[in-house]
Amino acid sequence: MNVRLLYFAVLRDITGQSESTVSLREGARAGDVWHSLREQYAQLADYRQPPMIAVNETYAAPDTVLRDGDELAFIPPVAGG
Amino acid sequence: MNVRLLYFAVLRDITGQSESTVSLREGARAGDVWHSLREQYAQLADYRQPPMIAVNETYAAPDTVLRDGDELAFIPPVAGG
Amino acid sequence: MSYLTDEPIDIAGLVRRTTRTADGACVVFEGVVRDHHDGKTVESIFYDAYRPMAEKEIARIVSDIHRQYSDVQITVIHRLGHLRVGDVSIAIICASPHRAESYEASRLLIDQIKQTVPIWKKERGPEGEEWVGWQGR
Amino acid sequence: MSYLTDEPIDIAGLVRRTTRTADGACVVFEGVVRDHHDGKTVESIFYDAYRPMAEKEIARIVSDIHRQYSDVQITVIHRLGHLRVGDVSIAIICASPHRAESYEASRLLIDQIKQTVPIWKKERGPEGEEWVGWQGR
Repeated sequence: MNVRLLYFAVLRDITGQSESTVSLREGARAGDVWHSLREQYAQLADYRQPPMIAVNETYAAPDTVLRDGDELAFIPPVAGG
Repeated sequence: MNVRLLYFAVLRDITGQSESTVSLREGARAGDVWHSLREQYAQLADYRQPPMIAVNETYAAPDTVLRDGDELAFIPPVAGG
Repeated sequence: MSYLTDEPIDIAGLVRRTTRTADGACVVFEGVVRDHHDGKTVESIFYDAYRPMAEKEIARIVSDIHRQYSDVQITVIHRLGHLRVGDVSIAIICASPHRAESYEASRLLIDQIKQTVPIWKKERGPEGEEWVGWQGR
Repeated sequence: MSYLTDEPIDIAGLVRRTTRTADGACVVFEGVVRDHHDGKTVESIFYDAYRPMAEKEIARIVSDIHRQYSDVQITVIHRLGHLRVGDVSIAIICASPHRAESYEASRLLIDQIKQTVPIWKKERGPEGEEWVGWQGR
């Protein structure tokens, strides 16, 4: 199955992209995607815990099971206001 | 001795004047002036206690002894803001 | 600078002049003439003041609050005369590096100004006019 | 209506549209870009957002606070893009018949918006640029 992954703020700078499509095995969880990102980008190695996670524009827990077509985003520490 | 008495808001409406000069015996207190105003104006009869009192632009107690040349004002309930 | 004015209040200009480059927060309180009070319809208000004493009293309050909240830059202006529904009667502008102090200072300023500054209002409506606070005593 | 904008915020216009004739108090919070943060000089800020989610999240917060303070009329707008020192990044306008509710609602709104809305800022100064909150983790 495929999930659309969005990158914002520092994560966009680190990965050099604003979005990508990731292929996952059935049953994959949001937290799993963070761990594969960490393996790919040395600058994320220190961040064992994912930032906040949003699935389909709503905050979600790292163990949320993803479905085909989901929109996933990791939310670095917010700083609005 | 003479004291300058200022009238504001409802007191200006009741007395029909914005200021007057009152002649007082030495040792007269601010509260005494209120009591003679009450005797003069029927609409003040219900107000045994004076409103707040200001002597020379500063809040003062009813038993404040007045001096020649003082500026006295009775301050009806304030409603600024 | 006077704390009283007979003209409409230019809030945007006051905010611009109050906020310094070190300030990250600005809290503005606007008192507005509303269309009712104690169940009665209000059409307009006449604000009267013991002007020199009101100036001193607002200055004293501003100075007290500024002593408690030294990071907060404060501007206060009260309008006098005839105001209609929707007109701003008082503007209090507080600016500070962080927001908590400005919120607290703003709230204390309006509470204290309403309590002690010799300003009065006469409300006018279809049923006549009345000095607020007097009849209810 | 959108809670996000890429243009300067017209606060006076928003205040006018938020305040109803029954309102006697209007509390405006303005977040302003300040010239320093954590001891570093700031020259400008770039605000980024996960726009559709930020819209939903602000709408949820406004709706929560409105449920708690039903007398308070609320307007919130957050600016995105490049802002300089002194520019307003967020304006929160609360209007109500009495002032206490507007002060409380205003404070809760900014506190909650800062906690959960997916908006980020990159500060730029003489020493370079940095996403706020990331390096400090």
